[in-house]
Amino acid sequence: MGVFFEVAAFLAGRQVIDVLYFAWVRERIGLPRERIETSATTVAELVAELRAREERYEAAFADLSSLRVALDQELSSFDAPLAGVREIAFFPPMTGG
Amino acid sequence: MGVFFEVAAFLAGRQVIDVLYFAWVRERIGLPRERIETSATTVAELVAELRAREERYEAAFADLSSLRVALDQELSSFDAPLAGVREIAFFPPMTGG
Amino acid sequence: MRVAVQSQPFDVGAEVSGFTAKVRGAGAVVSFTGLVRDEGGNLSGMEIEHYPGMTEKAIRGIVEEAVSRWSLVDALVIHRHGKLAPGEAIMMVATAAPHRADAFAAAEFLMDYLKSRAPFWKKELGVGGEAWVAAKDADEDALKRW
Amino acid sequence: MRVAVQSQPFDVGAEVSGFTAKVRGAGAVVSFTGLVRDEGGNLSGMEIEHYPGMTEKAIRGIVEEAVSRWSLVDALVIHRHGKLAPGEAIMMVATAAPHRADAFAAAEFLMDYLKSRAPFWKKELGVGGEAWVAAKDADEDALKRW
Repeated sequence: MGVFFEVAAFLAGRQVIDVLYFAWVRERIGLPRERIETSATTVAELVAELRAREERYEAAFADLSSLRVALDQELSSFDAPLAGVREIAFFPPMTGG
Repeated sequence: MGVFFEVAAFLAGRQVIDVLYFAWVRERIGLPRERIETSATTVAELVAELRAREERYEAAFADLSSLRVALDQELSSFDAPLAGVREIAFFPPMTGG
Repeated sequence: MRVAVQSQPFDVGAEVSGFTAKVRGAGAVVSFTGLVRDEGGNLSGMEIEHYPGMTEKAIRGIVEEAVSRWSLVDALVIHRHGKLAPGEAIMMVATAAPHRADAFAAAEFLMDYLKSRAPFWKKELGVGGEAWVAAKDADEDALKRW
Repeated sequence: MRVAVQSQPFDVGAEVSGFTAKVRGAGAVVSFTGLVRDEGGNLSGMEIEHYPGMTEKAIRGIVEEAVSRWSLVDALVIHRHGKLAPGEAIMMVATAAPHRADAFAAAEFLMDYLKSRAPFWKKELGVGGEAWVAAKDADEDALKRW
């Protein structure tokens, strides 16, 4: 996709974001990461956009209370703005330790 | 001293006890243990008897709140009875760990 | 303050020895090790997924928070990812402090936060199939005491 | 449930390894090690007196109490007596449990009770002389939480 793609998206009022999925979110969607172009301004808007795409996204995002989100590798919330964000990750509550 | 000594003490209404001292109690009294014959019926009575003996005992037992006592290797209290006790130990509050 | 996120096994005893040997001035060292349970033979192993890039950053943030709250001489976190067999060490933390209360509190704090705030996900590989480990309410509640 | 009271040094890492290797079914192992501090170079060592006979009995009683309160797979206590140099391990406890809360609580309980209820007395050997370590009110107070 590269720089040309990103510049074109920016000029169209859209942004390019790397979207990462982990654990059962990754399994339901069927891929670990994808690059998408979006005009969503918040995480919630991006989620709505993804859910409208295909059944597997609808299945993954059906219950937001069982999901966590990180923006550029920092835990965040679903009402956070997306401006300037390069990488967003969706995953279930963490179970380390 | 042996069995004869103990039997004689018992017949006289007295008992023979091993008295042990640890840490600064041992240092003040100047010996780690001694066997004594006593007619004291409680720890407190035994302490009074010892304090009356010599200055070094008086120095060791001056402040009972800074002392602990064990009867037959179990922590006890100064008002505990001595009947049947074979070994009594006096020491400062413990500082293990 | 060493943080290691790795797929390779580690030697708990050697890590505790090495950590303890270099904590000049500490009077107390606490270590915690998390092991893969075998659940009475029903578990054949565990697979741990993580978020490369975010994981070390998140753990470093948790360690820095511990250092700011307690008087620590040193701290160590090692966490594995990938496949593990029953009995293997999943992770460990170690803390060193002048006094025991700080070493214990910091180790428990690190564990509580690693459990719920570092991006790891455990999947149990069982005799009857595999299943993602669900987060426990108790683990989230444990954060409230700090 | 091993209890050792000894004058010989012990290898903390080897003890943690050995303990961890044989705790089948445990998910959590906690260890605590107490070290002789050097107090900024003012301490040349420590001498620990104990009450032979009562010491092991008292420690066993404390371990049994811990076993009755928490779900433990195993516990270990090693405590030295005699002369120790700065940096040397004075003692250690280790606990193993299915879950971390029990392992941590039992280790802290063992430490609190060993500190104030096992018949050991520490004497600091300093540059300017020697002095018996005084018991701290905080250590006695620590018992009240259990």
